Parts: sequence; structure tokens; C-alpha cells
Amino acid sequence: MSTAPVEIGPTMPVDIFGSTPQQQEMPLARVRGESVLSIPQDLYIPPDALEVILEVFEGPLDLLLYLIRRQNLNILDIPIAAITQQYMKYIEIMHEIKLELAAEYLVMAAILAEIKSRLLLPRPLNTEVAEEDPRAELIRRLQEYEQFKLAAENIGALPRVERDTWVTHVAADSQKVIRLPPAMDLQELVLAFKDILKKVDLRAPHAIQRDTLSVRQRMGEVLKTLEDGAFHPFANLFTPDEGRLGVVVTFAAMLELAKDRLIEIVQERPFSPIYLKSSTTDGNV
Amino acid sequence: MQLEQIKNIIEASLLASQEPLSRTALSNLFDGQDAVSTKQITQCLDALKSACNGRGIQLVEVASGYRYQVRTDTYPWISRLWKERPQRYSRALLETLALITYRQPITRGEIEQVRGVVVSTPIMRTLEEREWVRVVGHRDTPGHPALYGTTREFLDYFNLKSLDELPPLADIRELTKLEPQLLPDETSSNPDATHPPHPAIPTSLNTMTHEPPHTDSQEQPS
Amino acid sequence: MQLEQIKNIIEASLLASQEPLSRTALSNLFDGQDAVSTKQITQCLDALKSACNGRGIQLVEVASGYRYQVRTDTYPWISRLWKERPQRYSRALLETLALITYRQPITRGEIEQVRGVVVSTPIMRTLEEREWVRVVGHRDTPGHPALYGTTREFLDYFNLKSLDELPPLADIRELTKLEPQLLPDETSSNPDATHPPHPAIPTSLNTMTHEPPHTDSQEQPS
Repeated sequence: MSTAPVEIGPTMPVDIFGSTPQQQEMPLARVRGESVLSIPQDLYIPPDALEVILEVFEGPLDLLLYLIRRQNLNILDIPIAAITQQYMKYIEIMHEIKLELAAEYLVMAAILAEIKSRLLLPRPLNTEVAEEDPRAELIRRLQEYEQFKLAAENIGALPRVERDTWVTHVAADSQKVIRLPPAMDLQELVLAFKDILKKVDLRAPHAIQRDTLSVRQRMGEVLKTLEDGAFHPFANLFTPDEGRLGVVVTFAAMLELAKDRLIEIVQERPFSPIYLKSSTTDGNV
Repeated sequence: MQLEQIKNIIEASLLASQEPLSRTALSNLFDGQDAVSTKQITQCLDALKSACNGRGIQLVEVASGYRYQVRTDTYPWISRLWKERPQRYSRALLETLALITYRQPITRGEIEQVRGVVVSTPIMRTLEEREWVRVVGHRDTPGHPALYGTTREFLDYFNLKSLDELPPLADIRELTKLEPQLLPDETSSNPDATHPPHPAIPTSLNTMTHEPPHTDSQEQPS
Repeated sequence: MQLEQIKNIIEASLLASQEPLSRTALSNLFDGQDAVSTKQITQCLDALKSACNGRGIQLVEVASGYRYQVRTDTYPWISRLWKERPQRYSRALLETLALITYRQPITRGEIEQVRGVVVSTPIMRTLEEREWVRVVGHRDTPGHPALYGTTREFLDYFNLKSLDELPPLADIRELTKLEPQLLPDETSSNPDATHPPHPAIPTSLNTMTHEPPHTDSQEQPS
């Protein structure tokens, strides 16, 4: 039974902890409590080195993968007992040196412990075929994670702007955006104004001067239409057959009514249809 | 280092840099064993300059150093890259302008009263920047609000000699849409008696539709 | 218009533009009587591409169009122009980006499932601010989580024309077979499974700091 460390060549970038024989004489597993504080000095650990540990591992799956890969173990046949032991050791150290330990690491510890215990249970002979390897799910996750870990490395290696290349910038006389003002024609303007007229009267004096129909009378008619207390579309209150004057008179009547607060003119938002409603019947309905 | 390589590096640096690069800055690209002489830099710059002959860019020396720039005669095409497509004016702007046109002088508050919504400052600024609208005075009420009116430029833009040429209010009220019947043959000289005469509309609307007074069409290089 | 002139205008435009220019954008530089054919554009682009042979810049096509950029082998010199080092991206960010790239559209929760850790908000913010990823929709599950996808800017930044150009995800079978090649020496490829050696826990933290596993390993030239 070998207890000798697996030597990993110093050239292997994968072995981030680049172990050497002497260093392995000092098992960090014994490092607990106060003794942890002395380690950094002995090992010339830069002040932020401990945080690096956590940054090195992108989570429990990454740590597990590291443990497995670094020992050249087959991912499909993880020796759960040993891996769990090592994993726990890391957790312990991280905990001891008060690294903020993500909860996921503890969850993984529990998963490992559970798998380990299930593996220790004797398998019933008759169900050997159906029994799934308790490690299967973990293996699947490890494989999937490793897939994306590699994909991330591939993306990281792509030649990218700012790091591997630069986009050209040649000066042009004035590179500012030439912002042309939109064109407008008078027709648009006139139509806009027509819409305003539709919405609100501008009390053009000449329109009212010539009224032959009584505005007062029309006010009464409008109120009658609105008697039911419901909202009526503005446009429905006009009778085109009456011609221009009739329309103007109706409009004037509405304005008078609005001024006297006898009707409400409602528009939900700009340019949406206008509705009229009687204010007086409001309470009765 | 080969002169060719030095030249390539200088060219790429000048093209990549946002700022002009001085000779010193160019020298600093090469140091240690790569160090190049001033003479080499000059040779390369000269070669790069001549390489621009007949192209759309040129290498020039400005106060702070060398830079590539687009040749003036190529600029008309290049400038299309930065041109924003003109968008339409918003409904709110049109209505505001329409109110100022027909009800001038008018205060912002009055416009808001009619439109029922606040007149946004960007709209007023746009109208003023375009020089279509300006402050013509102040109303003698509390706060002395500014009174807005239209400008000469406004009339010019719409090919109007005076505001009188605008379709009169009463006729606008009648408009449902700008229909063919408003076109020239139904001239004001021969109005149908049963219809109220539209003296100004036919002519001016015709002008409007067929000759949209300057759209921004002159911007293209020939 | 002479092909030579078209070529010059295209070259100057591409050099001056901050963004890659699509064929359409290039065509739009020429209109009216200047109109050029697609074939002419292609001819010019080809000519311009070959004109870059042996130079420090190259004309490449990325997702949003064509652009001139510094050749990777020339960039080490050019990068001396800038005091600041390019931003490095953490493994966490690259892994998140990889998941969004290969599994898009994907929710944050799904990314977390695969990575086994929470996706930090700063990472998502960085990815969105760089405009490499964006919300492309929402999954129709409780909470309607946002679905993320990559953008054209992502492809541009990483010099890709389309997602197809990315290396395919490693085959899982390949992954499981990876480890025998990891070790130089055959003997160690057969460790005792029941008593695996304990890995040295960070005994050499200093090594670690000097050689972080693999973030952006390509450094600038000294």
C-alpha cells in the first residue's frame, strides 16, 4: 500500500500547489486553531494568499475535480472515502483560517458523506443489477462541470480585443455625429393643429360670433345625451349633418358645460380618445 | 530588427492609437535589444507617408505627433458613417409648434392648458435651437411667463411669406383629412357656393404636398 | 466610380469607424449615382485583405462586420502604448460566460446548478455592462427567471463571426480519458485506489500566487 505522494512534475501547470517532498513532511492537516497563524510566515505566504485558495477553486465541484485530477484518478471511479477525507481537510483549513466558506462547500461535504455511507452498506445480492452507483449523480455533475470549465478556458484563450488585438481608430475631420434635424412639412403641422382643435377648443371668437344656434340650447341637449351617467365618446356628440356651425356650437356648449363643471372631459393619456360624462348624474347612478 | 518590421509596428501603432504619437512615443515602442534609431523612425514614417498616396487616408504630423486621418476629399463618404438618420418629430413637438404658430404669442402654461400635458423642456429647446420659435416678450402676470412666437426662419422653412398664408383656423376645423378635393383645380376663384370657401387652403396645401419645403436633401456628396 | 476609389473609401471607412462595418453599411456609403454592386464591395474587401499581408494590421470579419485590427503578433508592441493592462476576467466570469454561450438561453439558476456555486451579481453585471450577454426572455416557470444569451458584441470582442466558430464542448468521453496523459510517467497512472496519497494541501502557497491556475495567462510583453 503506497503512501508515497504522487509526484507531479513541476512543469505541470495543473498542479497549482506544486508539492515537493520536504513540504509534504509538514501535514497541514494538523494545522488548527492558533497554529494556523504561524504558517503564513513559515511559508512566506503573501498576505492575501489564503484568499487565493478560495479564488483558486470555483466552488466544491472545482475543488473535487482538482483532488481527483491531481491524483490521476479516474473520474468514473472516484475513491469516495479518500476523496471525502481530503475534501474535508480542505474545508477544515478554509474554516480554520476563517475564509468565508460558501455554503455550497458544506453541502458538498454532506453529499460526499452520504455517498460514502451508502457505499459502505452491504449490497443486497438479489438487487445487484438494479442498484445504481451512489456516485453516479456526482460523477455526472463533475463531468458536466469539467466540460464548462474547459469551455471557459477555450473562451479565455480566444484572441480578444484589448488583450491580443486592437481595433483601429483613424481620425476623421470631425468625428462627431452629424445630427440632422428631422424634416417637417406644413401639412404635418396643420394636421397636428387640427388634432388639437379636436381635443380642445381654442375659443376662436369668429366661430362663436356667427352662431345661429343657441349654445345654451345645445348645452341642454348635450346634458340630455349624457343623462345616463355613462362615458360618451367625444366624437359621438357631434352631428356632422349640421355642418360646421353646428359642430362649433356643440363644441362651445361642451366648453361651457365644462367650465360650469357640469360635465367631465376625460382623456386617459395624450392622444387617446376623449370621453364626456355628466357630473351631475354622477352621484345618482 | 528589420526596417520592414519596424515600419509595420509603427503603422499599426498609429492606426490603433486614439491620439497622435510623437517620435518619442514611437521610439518607446522599441526598447532594449529592439531599440531603433531616430533615423529608422524617420525612414519608416516617410515610407508610410508615401504609401498613403492615392488612398483615402493620409499620415500627417500635427502638434502632438503623427496620426493617420481621413483625407478631406474622402470625408464626404466617410461622414455618412456618423450621420444619424433623421427621425420624425414627436406628436408633442408638432402640437406645441402648432399652438405657438396659431396662438402666438403664447406662454408655456397656456400651451399646457390646451394640450392638457406638461410641455417638456427638450421640446422647447429643440424648437428654439431650430430657430423656429423664440421668446417675443413676457406676459404681465405673476411670474412674468415668457411669450413665444414663431420666427422668420420658421416662415422660410415652410416657404411662407407671412403667417397669413397659413391655412386659417376656421378651415382647419373643417378638415377631416387633406383630400384631393382641396387640390388646385377647385380653385378659390370658383368656389362652390354650397361649400364655404377655402381661400387659402387649396393653394397652400398644394404647395405643401407637392413641394415639401426643404427636406434635408442637400447632405449627399455628389 | 473607379474600383480603386471604392476601395479607398472602404479602406478609410473601415479604419475610421469605431464599429465593424457590415457589407450593407459599406454599400450605404455609396448611393444614388455612386451606387456600387455587392460584387464590387467583395472585390475591394478581398483586395484590402491581401494588402494587409505582411503588415501589422489585418482586415477581419467578425459578427457585426468587417474591421481592421492589429495582428496578434504585432500587438505586444502596440500594447506598450497603453499604461493600463487589459482587464482580466476571473475564471468564475469565464465559466459563467461559457455556460451562457453554450447553453443559451439559460437562467441564472441553471448556471448555478452546473457550477455548483452561486453566480455573483457583480459577474452578471460585468457581463451585461460589457454587452456580452443580455436578457433574451423569461422562462415560463414560477418567478419568471430571466433567460440570458450572448450578443454580437461578445462575438466581436472575441473575434468570432458566429457562435459556430467556438470550439465545440468537449465530449464527456474524452474528458474521462483525459487523465492518463496528464502525467508524464506511466507508473503513477496506476495509483492505489484504496489509499490514495494525500495531496499536499497548500504547502506552497507562494507557487500558487505566482501561478494562478489559468486565468488569462497571456501577459503583455515586458
